[in-house]
This record gives sequence, structure tokens and C-alpha cells, in this order.
Amino acid sequence: MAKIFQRPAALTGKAFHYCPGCTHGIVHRIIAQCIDELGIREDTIGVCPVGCSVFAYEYFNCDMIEAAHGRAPAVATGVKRVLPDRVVFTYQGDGDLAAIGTAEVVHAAARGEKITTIFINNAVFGMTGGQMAPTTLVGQKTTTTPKGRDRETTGSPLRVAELLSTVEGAVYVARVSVHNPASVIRAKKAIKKAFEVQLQGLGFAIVEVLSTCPTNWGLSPVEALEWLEKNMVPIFPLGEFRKPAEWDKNGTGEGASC
Amino acid sequence: MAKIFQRPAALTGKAFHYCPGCTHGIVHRIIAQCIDELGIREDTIGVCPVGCSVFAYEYFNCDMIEAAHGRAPAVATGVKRVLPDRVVFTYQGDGDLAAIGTAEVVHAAARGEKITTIFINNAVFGMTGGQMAPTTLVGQKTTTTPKGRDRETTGSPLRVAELLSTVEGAVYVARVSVHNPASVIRAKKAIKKAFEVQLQGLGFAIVEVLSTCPTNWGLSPVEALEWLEKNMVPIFPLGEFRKPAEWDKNGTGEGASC
Amino acid sequence: MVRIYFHEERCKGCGLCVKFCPKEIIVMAEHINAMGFHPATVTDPSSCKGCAVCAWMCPDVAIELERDEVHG
Amino acid sequence: MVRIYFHEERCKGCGLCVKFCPKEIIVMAEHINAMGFHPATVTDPSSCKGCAVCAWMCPDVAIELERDEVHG
Amino acid sequence: MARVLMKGNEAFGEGAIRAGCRYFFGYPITPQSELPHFLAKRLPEIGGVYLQAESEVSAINMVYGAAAAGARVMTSSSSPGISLMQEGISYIVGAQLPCVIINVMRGGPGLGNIAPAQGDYFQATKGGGHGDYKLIVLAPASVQEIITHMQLAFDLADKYRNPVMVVGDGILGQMMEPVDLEGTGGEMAEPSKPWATTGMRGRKERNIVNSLCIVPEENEKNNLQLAAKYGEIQRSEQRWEEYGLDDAEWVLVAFGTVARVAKGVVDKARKEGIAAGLIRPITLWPFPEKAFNKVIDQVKGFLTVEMSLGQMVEDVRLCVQGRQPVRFLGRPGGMVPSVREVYEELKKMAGVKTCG
Amino acid sequence: MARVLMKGNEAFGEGAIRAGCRYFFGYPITPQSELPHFLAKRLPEIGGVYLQAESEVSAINMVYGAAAAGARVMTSSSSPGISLMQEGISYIVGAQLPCVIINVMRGGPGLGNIAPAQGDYFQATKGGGHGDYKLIVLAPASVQEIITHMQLAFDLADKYRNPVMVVGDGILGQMMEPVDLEGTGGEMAEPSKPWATTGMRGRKERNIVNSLCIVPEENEKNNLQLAAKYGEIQRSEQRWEEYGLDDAEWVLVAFGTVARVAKGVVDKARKEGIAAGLIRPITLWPFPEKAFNKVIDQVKGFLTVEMSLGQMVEDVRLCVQGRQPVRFLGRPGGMVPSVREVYEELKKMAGVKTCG
Amino acid sequence: MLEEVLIAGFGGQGIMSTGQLLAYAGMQEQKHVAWIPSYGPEMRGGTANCGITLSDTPISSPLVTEPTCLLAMNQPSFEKYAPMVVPGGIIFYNSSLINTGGISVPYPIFAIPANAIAEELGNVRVACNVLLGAYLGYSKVIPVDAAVRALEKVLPPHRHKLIPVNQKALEKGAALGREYRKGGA
Amino acid sequence: MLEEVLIAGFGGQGIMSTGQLLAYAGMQEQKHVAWIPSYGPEMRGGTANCGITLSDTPISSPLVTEPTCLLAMNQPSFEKYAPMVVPGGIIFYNSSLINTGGISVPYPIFAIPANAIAEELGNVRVACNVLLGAYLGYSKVIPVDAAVRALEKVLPPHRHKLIPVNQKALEKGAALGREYRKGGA
Ligand SMILES: Cc1ncc(C[n+]2csc(CCOP(=O)(O)OP(=O)(O)O)c2C)c(N)n1
Ligand SMILES: Cc1ncc(C[n+]2csc(CCOP(=O)(O)OP(=O)(O)O)c2C)c(N)n1
Ligand code: SF4
Ligand code: SF4
Ligand code: SF4
Ligand code: SF4
Ligand code: SF4
Ligand code: SF4
Ligand SMILES: [Mg+2]
Ligand SMILES: [Mg+2]
Repeated sequence: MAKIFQRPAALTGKAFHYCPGCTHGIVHRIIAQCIDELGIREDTIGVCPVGCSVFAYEYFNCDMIEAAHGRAPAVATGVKRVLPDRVVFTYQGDGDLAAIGTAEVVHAAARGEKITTIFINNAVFGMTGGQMAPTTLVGQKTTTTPKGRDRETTGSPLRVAELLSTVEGAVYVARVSVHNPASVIRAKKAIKKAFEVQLQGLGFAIVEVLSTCPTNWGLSPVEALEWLEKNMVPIFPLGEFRKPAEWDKNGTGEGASC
Repeated sequence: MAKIFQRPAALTGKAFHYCPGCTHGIVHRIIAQCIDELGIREDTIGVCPVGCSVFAYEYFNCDMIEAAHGRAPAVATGVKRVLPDRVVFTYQGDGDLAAIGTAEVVHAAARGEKITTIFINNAVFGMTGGQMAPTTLVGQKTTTTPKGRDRETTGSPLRVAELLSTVEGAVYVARVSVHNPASVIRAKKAIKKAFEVQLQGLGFAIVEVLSTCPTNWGLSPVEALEWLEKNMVPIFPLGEFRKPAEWDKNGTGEGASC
Repeated sequence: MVRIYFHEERCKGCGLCVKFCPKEIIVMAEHINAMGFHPATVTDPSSCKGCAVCAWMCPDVAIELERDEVHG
Repeated sequence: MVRIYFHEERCKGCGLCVKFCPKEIIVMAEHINAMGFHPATVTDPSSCKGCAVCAWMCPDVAIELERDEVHG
Repeated sequence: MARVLMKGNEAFGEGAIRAGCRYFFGYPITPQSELPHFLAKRLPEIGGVYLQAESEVSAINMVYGAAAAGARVMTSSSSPGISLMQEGISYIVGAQLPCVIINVMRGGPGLGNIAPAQGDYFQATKGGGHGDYKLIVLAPASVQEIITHMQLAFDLADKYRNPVMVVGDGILGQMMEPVDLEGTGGEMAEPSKPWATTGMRGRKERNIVNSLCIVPEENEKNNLQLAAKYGEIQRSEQRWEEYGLDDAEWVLVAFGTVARVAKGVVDKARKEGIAAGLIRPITLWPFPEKAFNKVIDQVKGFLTVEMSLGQMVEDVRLCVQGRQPVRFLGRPGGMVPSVREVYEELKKMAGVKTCG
Repeated sequence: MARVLMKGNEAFGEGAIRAGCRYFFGYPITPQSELPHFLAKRLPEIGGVYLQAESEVSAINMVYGAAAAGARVMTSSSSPGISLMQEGISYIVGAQLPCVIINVMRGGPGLGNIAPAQGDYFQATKGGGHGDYKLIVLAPASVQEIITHMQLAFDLADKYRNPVMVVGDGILGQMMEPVDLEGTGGEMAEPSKPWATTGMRGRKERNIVNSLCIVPEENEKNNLQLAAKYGEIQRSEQRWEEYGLDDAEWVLVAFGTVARVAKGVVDKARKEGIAAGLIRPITLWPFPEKAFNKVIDQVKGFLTVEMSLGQMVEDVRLCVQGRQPVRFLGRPGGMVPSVREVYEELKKMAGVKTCG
Repeated sequence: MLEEVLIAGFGGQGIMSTGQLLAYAGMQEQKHVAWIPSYGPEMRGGTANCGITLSDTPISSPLVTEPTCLLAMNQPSFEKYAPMVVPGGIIFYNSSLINTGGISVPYPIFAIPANAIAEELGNVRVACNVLLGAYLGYSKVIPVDAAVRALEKVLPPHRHKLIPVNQKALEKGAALGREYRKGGA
Repeated sequence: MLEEVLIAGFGGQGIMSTGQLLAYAGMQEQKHVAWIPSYGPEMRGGTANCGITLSDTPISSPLVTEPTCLLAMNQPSFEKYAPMVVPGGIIFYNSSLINTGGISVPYPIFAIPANAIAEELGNVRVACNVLLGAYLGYSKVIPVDAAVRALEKVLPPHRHKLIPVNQKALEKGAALGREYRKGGA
């Protein structure tokens, strides 16, 4: 019997606590698949955020650290500086990374810290009850923008991939989505590259993943995927924003279409 | 007798405490000139940083607030939300704005906060004794990079103007210098525009000013200007990175060459 | 031959597998599982082409697939 | 006629005015001021063309300039 | 009498609005989320500003700015978020600005959990930030009291130009109780603030808001001025509730939610013949030592009950100064002491044999 | 005996290196800057890492990561920067990680000034962050002692898996004194850390570093485990210096720089016939109550001297429990009490008439 | 009179609002009342429960640690909380989803096919109100009418069209409760 | 023996390193020593001063609040600190920059043209060491030699070429100090 698709070894057996249809689960799985494929599970240390994925340490089958809200890049820096030959990744939401943790991620990038960051942009603070995130779309209703986000008083969505693309130390910056099978496969490719950047010691790598929060969006899981594609993708364009210069020379990057 | 050049009314009579030749003084003066020309002194509230310009409240002849290190944009936000018809500006160094205050400035920009920020980039922490700043050049010696900043372990200079240019709410973003008379005049023009953006209620405006720190650079004041021009300008290109869309229509912006 | 397993106890009935199965052979079961959800199930396992699209989209890693190997 | 004033007590002797004066008429004085610096001064006031470059570059607002107005 | 059923967290917001607060800056955190949700809806309706900051650090500094501009302003958070505000709070104290800070405490340390706790008592009353300072700390014990405390908090903040912290816990924040809103709100006129940085607009002197004081002699003067203010507050603002204290031999000491449990214990004890009473500190700082001095000679001992490993009990000991025994019962980490266990402890202390 | 003249701030660094610390994460602040300058130079030379963080918030979280990875790691700051670390410190305690934090205290509150002060005593000893926790707090009083305390700090941190804070002030940090480095360093082998998150590499069980404990019952258990640890520390780790205590009637209590002034006072008093002595707490937490119990019946009173409005004096009162008078003399905001003024206060207390 | 009611089930079963309805109705009837939700992890979903205290005298602790009544909406809640009910207490359980497994407790325990009744009424989301109705019909702690009247206050305006179906749920439940009362009397 | 020496002047006059030289020399001579800088605002420039304590017994407070000796390098320092010197103390001042204005104090006060001497030696930056030399020549608190030997320890290696000029400054000063001693004796 050949396995076509099986639970990755880099996931524990524990069932996810996420809401039905929440794509946090998909992203967890593809990260685990990448870890398996790269054979780095026993070298890997993951850092979880505070957000819905706060329990990620129960799911990834490797050493794990729970960071304070927004500080995962700083925690990962501490680990990586002590253990430069290990693989360190952070998994962070848009409240965690793009609000309270803005300085930490910008400076991990600026230092060219050799870590991999997976950034889940679901346009909302999921865990705390659906408040506005820096990535919330203009007009989007949340519990703290009951009439929809108003550009005049609260501004417009922060585009993290674009922001970090201006930072030299951020050598791999991509934005992907998981709203259909093709995009999931592209997301996995990007995440794998983000780990490869670290394995090659090139610098900071981040993959922003557009993700759903059916619960706080007030949509069914399937509707949520559609809403993401229709509303988020135009505001948060997908693609690879930065790739290591080295790759252009030796062709490790498998093409820009992710 | 016609005044050709006189001390602006928006400066108090107090002598600056800055080191000889420190260009903080030049920038203070051109800000004060802009305030005078716009006739807004009695409407203006300034917010000082923690850094060498921590005593700026003794120099600007208007209401002033001393903020905690890095938090001037948050403090200014608090003021502006209470007093939307006043003019609020922050004056911040590169430790203050580009290190500890990264999140505050990015999010003031993202909200399109209607404030004006003058950002003094002197590639070093002046006040505390010449430590590395996020804007320190690769190879530059500081008290915490005694062998010169090493790209491999500490990354490369953060380009704040470029970073904030990716943020929609930052409607005016310029980088200027003060290393010679022509650049000082251009700097003043940019600062005036940054106040006009606020007066027109368009959003967040920031002017990054390349500035000297002769003391911590270990150079004479004149050498420091030369060092700035030769070493900093190539890394931190001058220019207007963003201008209000409105200006392109009605021509308020006076051309891109600042 | 393809074998598809639904780990029913992990299924939250989100319907993403249903939505994306190109053969449209996945449905929600009548009964509810221990978590209170109607789990997904395959109506006609023999039509499953083993594309694993369902598994790729499942947020709860509730689906696994195997193929009988032909030795010889 | 242009009148140039150096507020000697504010001058820190940085030399920026000296460096940029197109007429090269600014020098550092021999004596030191209350802060312990040699203040800048103009050698030949009548050559000053009132361009104010010195004042624009002075970090300590130590220089002011006036011009006699011609009334009539 | 128009009574409405209201969540504690919403009552913080409703009380603030009735006290004339129009500015809120904060960052979401459980278990106080209903408060920002409430204000995000209500403040814009009445011309106020609800602004979600990018972090608690930013929020407290926005509060600093708004207070400097002369506004009645507040923020709210829960334990980890309040820890992040410590520098900002110290600055607000140093600049002598009024504002109100709410801490709906949760289990710690670290990320802990979101269950009710009182483990931030030291942080609130002793000063979690740097330097010598005090916050006025109020501890309401019911939803109704939250409403009245918000008025009190803003009034005290303005009167003394000092931040006031109002502490609750997850239970108080999440529970619903009837509240009577009649007669609440707007009683004390908001004082004028000639020191506020509002732009000069004809004013002769510049206003400067600042906590920098580089010359030690001058900073000492500032500190002594703060100390004088704190002395005045200690003399004038001690507040507490007494319950069955008149003839009490055994006195429970508890605040907030736990004080409600303690009341149940007093009732139970009285029924079973133990002369129990309760001191419920309403101001945690200034700590109501007057209440202790009043009864110190009449009672046989104190039992302090907290949702912590024992923090307020130090202040009780400082009041009692060895003159009577002081015992402690605490449940840390998000657990709530039950009437039964507190009663058992009281009995032990009172020397009553437990039957069975 | 190779003595070298060394700045206190450099001694923090030298002592750390001798104690086996190879990782420093921090953000510059006066008056401790010489410490990062020193380590920025020294650590890379010996294969260590000096990393300047973008803020104190980031620095303490880097420390958290490095400690999780099993390293001996430290950070350093001064008052406002330490306030910003409060959340992170609470997390480190919650996750039971060892590390060393230095606070070279300055005048507060707010921006205050950079003069020496002790106004962060409460923050250090009571817990400026949220939740029930304690730091072990050491207070060296000389440059030589800084060296030995750094070894002690790392050893205690590892032994108890708890952060240790070493507090100084601007004077101690900036002053130079001779130090004898012989015999310092590397005495206790660094313990193995099987709990560290180093990547599994053959290890069977995953290691998880965490302070989240969502179920109150379990979080309570964690808290009680911490409490047990703290009890053990209180029993085993109280440290203090006695000076002229054997026959003292009047006991000064002071730590750090002020204790040196107090020694001068003891000398002066003894000369003039007053039986003065000194208790110098070396561990501010656990507070050395054993020292007080020893002398409580022999003495006539305590005079606590601090560079603050009065913080440690509360712990003195808690020890003394009304059994003897406790007085306080403090200079806040960056001022240092002089031998003369402390002596005058002592004389007043001892009832000696001041001549003239 | 002191009633401590615990309502427990899955998130989404309307547990919280049924609890608020009871509290609101109690308040209108001049009782002292308190409503308190239970704590779960910060995220959505999972179990939900709340406690309501109704009393003639001021309420000391609002926590329901020794419930006098349990309204159990699903199996795990039933299993977890049934043993906590005090002697002299009472349980109503949603027999559409709960299998009591022949549990024997020293107090009345009544099966109410709440889901089935709610589905009959055309809206499964009112199932919890069926249980509440049963409790009120049985115990008379407050009149069912009071709960019906409170619907208007507790449901947000855009849900007022659901008042009739909720009312029916309460009344259907109450009828069953009264039946049990008679049966038990 | 307990000497508390205060050295004060402008930033950049070498105040701090002269103080460290004295402390280092004292340590070599088996004294208990402490050196402490004064505090100014966090930024550069302005005034600089430091205090050195030399003692035969352990030093309690390292702060120099009641100096037994003042080495004053500029006018403001002289004016500020001269009145603080204790009875029985002594002052050496840089008469190249300081005008004492006929001040009368109840203890010896000696003019040393430190800048002039240093300029003669070809390096104005050694002026402060001239003052130190004078003090040591006069008081013999430690031998001038000890200070000369300490130069090697206090100056960073890349400044060792400046040892001779510093040595000369110390010695020139010491000679003057000895003169004064004789004169005063
Ligand atoms: C210091 C601090 N502030 C606030 C919180 C509360 N909090 C927990 S998670 C979260 C935001 C979660 O949003 P996001 O990062 O987008 O993750 P998601 O839940 O959407 O996956 C917040 C504000 C906290 N735990 N700590
Ligand atoms: C919270 C906090 N951290 C650190 C400091 C110390 N500090 C004061 S100014 C400064 C940096 C100054 O550099 P910059 O902002 O570049 O201003 P400059 O002096 O160069 O003009 C630092 C780190 C502080 N005062 N507060
Ligand atoms: S709240 Fe949103 S982000 Fe969180 S688990 Fe549920 S669906 Fe996912
Ligand atoms: S230290 Fe540098 S930035 Fe500061 S005043 Fe001096 S020259 Fe200017
Ligand atoms: S493997 Fe493909 S065909 Fe088979 S059930 Fe899944 S999606 Fe449908
Ligand atoms: S995608 Fe997974 S969880 Fe969702 S219905 Fe299908 S099997 Fe169940
Ligand atoms: S005004 Fe022009 S010419 Fe005159 S002194 Fe100044 S720079 Fe020279
Ligand atoms: S630029 Fe100004 S401060 Fe500098 S030398 Fe000229 S007048 Fe003096
Ligand atoms: Mg999110
Ligand atoms: Mg700078």
C-alpha cells in the first residue's frame, strides 16, 4: 500500500481546536509537510504566537516555545543565536505580527535574522472575539468597527509583505493564499522555500498566508474561502516579493508564480 | 531696516545644548521657520522624543509634550484625536523612531494619523553615547559595533522613508539632508509641505532628515557634513517618496526635487 | 485501487472537502460525531480517483489516502 | 547696506559658517566666549553680500542679518 | 426605577461615559473585550473617540497625549497588557496627568489563563513601573458599583492629577447584574485644566507636559511634591465597606469578587454563632488602615482572603503591626475560593472544632 | 593578587563572563551604557553573542528565547527600560526559565533623570509584572561584590529556574574600584538542562517552554509549585551583611550604595558613643528576616535609609511587626543621603541632643 | 428563596441567551439576580455554560458552584455537571441528545426532547428555551410569562421576529414541566 | 588618611582620565581607592567632574561631597566647587583660565598656569595632569612616581606614545607643588 496522502510526522496526533473550516489547520499541515520533506523535524524549534494558534505547541511534533503576544520573532532570535545550526520558525497571526509585534518582525527582518516566519493574515483578531486587525479591510465589520472599518479614522489595511520587501535583510518575502487546492499547493511551495532560505543561511524569510476566520467573519467555511478570494486577494496581491539574490544565480527558486 | 535673516518667533531665546556643529540645531530652526511662515505657532503642539533632542520643549516656542522614548507618534495621536483642529508634530531620532518606536510610527502612518513627523537620522544613538542605531551604516564603528557594523550579525540600515512609503496612510514621505545650504533649503521646503499636508487634513506626513553627530562620529563638524554627503546619501537616497494624490491634481506639490 | 479514509472523529463538518472534490462524491453523514458535527463521508468510494484534493483542503487532517501497489 | 550680527554668546565655534561663506570672510576669533569656544566673526563686513548662507548653516542661530531699507 | 441587566465590562464603559469620558484608547484582550466592543459602538454615537491602538504600549501613550490635551480619557486591559503599560504609567504619574486605567485581572504569571484572579494587587498598589509613585486603586465588587466607581475614578484623577486604576477580575467583568442608572453621571463638573497643552491660542505662557527633571535636586522636589499629594490622598480618600463589623471578633478582609464570597461566609458564620465581620477595601490604595485601627482592640484576628498567593495580606499586616493574628487564605492562578473553604478556615482560626 | 581598577558597569559584564554567560541582549540606556559597550567588545572575542535589540521589550523576549534554548543569558537596563520588560519577566517566571536581569536604577518616575536611585525596589521585589511571582533580587554594594554576585546570580537562576535581578544604581555602575579577580568564575558547573528546547535530536519527548495554562485548576497547581519554590528560596537563600551588629542598640538598614553611607554613619556614631550597627540586605528578595529576628530583642530601634520615598522600609516593618520602632529616612529623585544627615536622624532617634 | 441554575451545552446552542433571559425575567420579578458565563479558552466553539442566581436577598457570590438546577443541553455537560447538583436539586436534560445511561441521582431528573420540540417549532436554536420553559413550568420560581415578556428585552431588535417561536418554545417546555410537576406531586 | 579629591572642568579637558590616574596610582600604593564621575545630562559636552577617594581603611561612601582637595580646571568649576572644600582642605586651580577675583578662603589655594605649561609641553590636553602633579608634589599623598608608573595602565595602548608628555606634565606640576610646599612651610 502506497500512501497518497497521510498525516505528516511533524504533526502530533492531537486534534486541532480550531473552529470548523478554519484554515489555520491547512497551514499547520502544510508546514508539517514541509518539515517532513526537508527532514528537519528533530532540528526544528517552533515558536507559537498568542492568537487562535496559541496551542500550536500541541500540534507541531517538535520542540516548541510559547511566546508572548507579538514577540515570537524576538524569542526566535534568542533561540537561533544560541543554536545557529537549528531550524527556528515562528507562526503568527495578524494581531500578533502586524499589530503588537510590528517592531519585532521589522527588526528581525532588518537584522537578516536566519529564521522563518509564517504569517497568518485573516483580517481579524480571531481569538479575542473578532476585533479589527491592522489588516482588516476598509468597510469590513468587526466587533470594534461595528459600522465597518472607516478609512478616515482607522486607516487602511497594512500590507506586511510589501512593507517588509523594503527591508534588505528580508531575503524571501511571499504572499500566498489557501482558498482553493491550487493556492494551497503554491502556499506549501512558498513555505518550503522559506525554510530553505534558512537552511542556506541567507537571511530572514516570511510567508504571508491569506487565511479565513469563518467564525468572526460570520460566514460558513465555504463562503469564507470565497470571501477571501473575492475581497482579500485584490487588496493583498499574491506573489513572491523578494527572493534571495543567490537564487537568481543558481536557480534554486522555482519560478515566481506562487 | 529689513530683516534678511532673523531668529524665528517659533524658537524661544534659550541656547541649544547640542554639541558644536550638531545639525539638530539647523533642523530645529527650519521647523520654526516653517511654523512662522504658516502662522500656526499658537495652534501647534510639539512632541519631543528621548534622544539628544529631549530638551526640544525648551526651544520650540509653543505648547510642548515630552514623550517616552519612541512613543511620540502615539502621544501625538492622543493629542490630535482630542484637538483635531490643532497642529501636532513630533520630532524624533533614529533610536527613538526607527528602533524602539518602530511600531508606533508604522501604525500612526497606517491610520493616516493627521500629524507631522520630523525624523532625524544621524546613524547613531547620540544621547546615550554613540551606540549602533538601526540606521547605522554597514562598517560604521559605534560603541556597540567596535569593529564596525557587521551585516552578517546585525543586518543593514533600515530605510525608514522607503518602509513607510508602502503604507497607504503615509501621504507625504520625503528624505532630505542638511549637509550644505542648498540641501537645507530643500529640507525646509519638505518640512513645510509636511505641515501643509496636516493643515489640509490629508493624512500622515514624515520628513526624514539626514543629520550629523560629530561627537559620536569622532569628526569635526565640517568633516561630519562631508561624511554625511559621501557615506549616508548613497545609502539613504534623497527625494520625495510619496506625495498626496490631491496634489498631483491641483499642483500644490512644488516638484519632486527635494 | 485507491482507499480513502475519513477520520470521522476529527471531522468538523466544515464541507471544504465536499466543495472541492472534483468527482462530487463527498457528502455529510446523517449522524453526528462525538464533537456534535455531521462528519463527511464518501458516497461511492470506487469513483474516487485518489486526487487527494479533499485531503489538501481538509483543515483537520481528517482524510488520508492510500493506493494498492502493483508488485510484480 | 547689509548688517550682519554674530551672537557671540551663542556661537560654539563649529565653523560651518566659515566653510560655506561664498565670500570667505568669516573666521574664528582669537578669544574664547563664556562657553569656552572661539566665536566666529566677520573679517570684512563691507564685503558681506547678505546671502545669509552662513545663517542658514548655523546650527545655533547665532547669526542674524539686516538690510538698510531705501525709503522714498 | 429603571433597572437594566448589564455586564460588568459594559458597565465600565457606561460608567465612563456618564462620568464625561469621551476618549478611549486600548488594545483588545480577554476577559475585558466587551468593554472595547461597547465603547467602539457607543463613543462615536456621542461624538467621542474609540481608537484601537496597535499595542498596550501605544495605548497608554495615546492616553498620555489625550490627557495632556486636557481630556477625560481611559484605557482598559488585562494583566499582561497592564504589564506592558508600566513605563507609560510611570510617565503619566511623573507628568502629573489624570486618567483612568482598568485592569480586569486574569490568572498569571505569563500567559496564564483568562480566569478571574487578583494577582496584580502588588503591581497596582506598590507601583509596577519604576520610581516612587502611587496609583489610586479602586476595587468595585458589583456591576452597580462599577458605574459609581467610574465617576469617582475620573473625579479623583482630575482632583489629584494622578492616574486612577480600577481593578476587577474576569467574574466581575463577565457577569451580568441589574444596575440602576438613575442619578449617576455628570455630578461633578469637569475641572478646568489650565496646564493642558492645547496650543497657546492667546495664552501668554507655554504649557509643557514633562517628566524629565535632569537636576537631582529638582527631581527630588518633584518627588516630595508627589509625596505630599500622596499623604493628602491617604488622609482623605480611604474607602471601605464594613459588613457585620460592629461586634465582630473575627474579621475577614477581601476585595472585589472575593469580598462577595466573604459576605457569604460572614452570613454563614453568624448563623452558626461565630461573630464574623468583613472589611472590604474599596480603595486598595490608599489602603483603608482607618478601618483596621477602628476595630483592632475589639477583634481576635483577621483572615485575609485573596485570589492570589497573598499580596493584600502584606498591607493588612502593615496595618495590624503584630497587634492581632493575621491569617491568609488564597487561591491563585484563576481559582475562586468557595464559601465553604473560607468558612472552614475561619472556623479553624476561631478555634471551632469541625464536626465530622 | 592582581587587582585592577574597574567600573561597576564593566564589572557586571566581567562577572557575567566569568560566570559562563555568553549571551547578552539589551537596549542602550544611561547610566548602564558601559556594560553593553564592554560586552559588545568582549563577547565576540570569546565566541559569545552581543545583540542590540530594537527595544527592551524585544530584548527581554530574546532573553526568553535564549534561556529556553538552554543558555546562560542576561540583559541589562535602567528603570524605564526595566518597566518595559515587566510582561516579559512575568512570562519568563511563568515558563520557569533561568536568566539574569540587571537594573542600574535611576531617578523616576517617568523620564526622571540619570542620577542614582532605589525607587524600583517594589518593582523588583514585589513583582512589577502581572501574576503571583517573585524574582530573586541581589544588591551588591561594591564593584568587587558585583563580580561575585554575577556568579551567584547565574547559579541561583539555574538552580531555581527563576530569573534573578541584580540591582545597582548610577553610582555603583559608574564608579571605579579595585577588584581582585583571582578565584572568581566557573566554580559551579553549569547544570544540564534537559528541559531546554534545543531541537529533539534523538530525544524521545518533545520539550515545550510555555506559561499558558488555560485550565484554572492546572494553573493553580503551577502557581503552588512556584510558591513551594519560593518558600524553599526564602528558607535557604537569605543573605545579608552585618556591621557592628553584635552589641548594636540602634540598627541602620540600607542596601547598595546607601549601605556604604550607612557604614560611615555607624563608624561616626560608634566614635561618638552611640551603639549603632547595620543590617545590609544582600538579597532584597528573599528579604533577610532572619537578620532581624536575631537582634530584635537586643535593639532599641531600626532606621531604614533609602534613595526613595520609602519602599524597603515596608519589608522592615513586616519583619519587625511592631516589636520595635522603625524609622525611615529617604532621598528620592536621584539624591544620595549624606553621612551627616543620616547621623543626625540617628541621633534624634537615639534621643541624643544635638549640640549647638 | 435562592436558586442557582446552571445551563450547559455546546457553543451555538443558545445557552448564554437563555441564561440571560432567565436573569432578566428574574430582575423584572423583583428578584436579586446575577448571570455569569463560564470560562473556556479564548477561542470560539467548544463548550458553553452559564450560571444564574435568583434570590430574595442580595447575592453574595455570583458563582454557581452548587447548582440547585441543571439544564443540560448535551452529553458532556450532563456528565460533567449532573454530579454537582445539590441534594434537593433538579435536572432537566435535552433527551434528544443526551443518553443518561440509567444514572441514578437522589433528586428529580426530567427528560425533555428539546431539540425535537424545537425542530417541530421550526427552529432548532430555541431548544434551550424549551428546557428553560420546562424548569419554570415545573418550579414556578418565576412565572413563564415573565420570561416571555423578557424576550423583547433580551433579543436584539433585529431578532424580534423570533419572539413568537421563542415564546412557543418556552410555553411548550412549561407545559411539559407542569406535567412533570403533577406527575411528581 | 582619607583624601577626597574633586577634579572639575570642561568636558574634553581630560578630567576623567586624570582622576583615574590618581585612583590607579593610589591602588598601586595599596590605598583603598574609589573613582566616581559626576552626572550631567545624558548628552555630550558641558561640564565634567569626578571625585577620587584615597584611604587607608575601606571606603564607605565613594561620593566626594566634602572634598579635601579641589583641582579646578575652569572658571565655572572653580566658582561652584571652591566653597565646598572642607576646612583644612586645599585648592589648585588652572590660572590660565581662572580668575579667582580675589577670593578669600580659609585654606591654601594655589595658582598653576596649567594650560600655559601644557602648551609649552606641546599638548594642551595634559593640562589637567599638571594640576595633579602639583597636588602630589605638594601633598605627598602618594608619590608622583606612582602616578607616572600608572600612566601605562590608564592610557590605552594606542595612546602610549603620549606617556612622555604626560610624565613631563606631572613632573612640571610636581615641581611647582613642591615649591609651594616650601613656600608654605
Ligand atoms: C499583551 C497582550 N495583549 C493582548 C492579548 C490578547 N490577545 C490574545 S490573541 C490576540 C489577537 C489575536 O489575533 P491574531 O494575532 O490575528 O490571531 P488569530 O486569532 O486571528 O489567529 C490578542 C489581542 C494578549 N494575550 N497579550
Ligand atoms: C525606554 C528607554 N530605553 C532607553 C532609553 C535610553 N535612551 C535615551 S536616548 C536613546 C537613543 C537616542 O538616539 P536617537 O533617538 O537616535 O537620538 P539622537 O540622540 O541620536 O538624536 C536611548 C536609547 C530611554 N531613555 N528609555
Ligand atoms: S476564531 Fe477564527 S481564526 Fe480562530 S479558530 Fe475560529 S475560525 Fe479560526
Ligand atoms: S551627541 Fe551627536 S546628536 Fe547629540 S548633540 Fe552631540 S553631536 Fe548632536
Ligand atoms: S481523493 Fe479526489 S476524488 Fe477522491 S474523494 Fe478526495 S477529492 Fe474526491
Ligand atoms: S474538510 Fe475535513 S473536517 Fe471538513 S468536512 Fe471534510 S473531512 Fe470534515
Ligand atoms: S551673509 Fe553671505 S557673504 Fe555675508 S558673511 Fe554670511 S555667508 Fe558670507
Ligand atoms: S555656524 Fe554658528 S555656531 Fe558655528 S561657528 Fe558659525 S556662528 Fe558659530
Ligand atoms: Mg488574525
Ligand atoms: Mg540618532
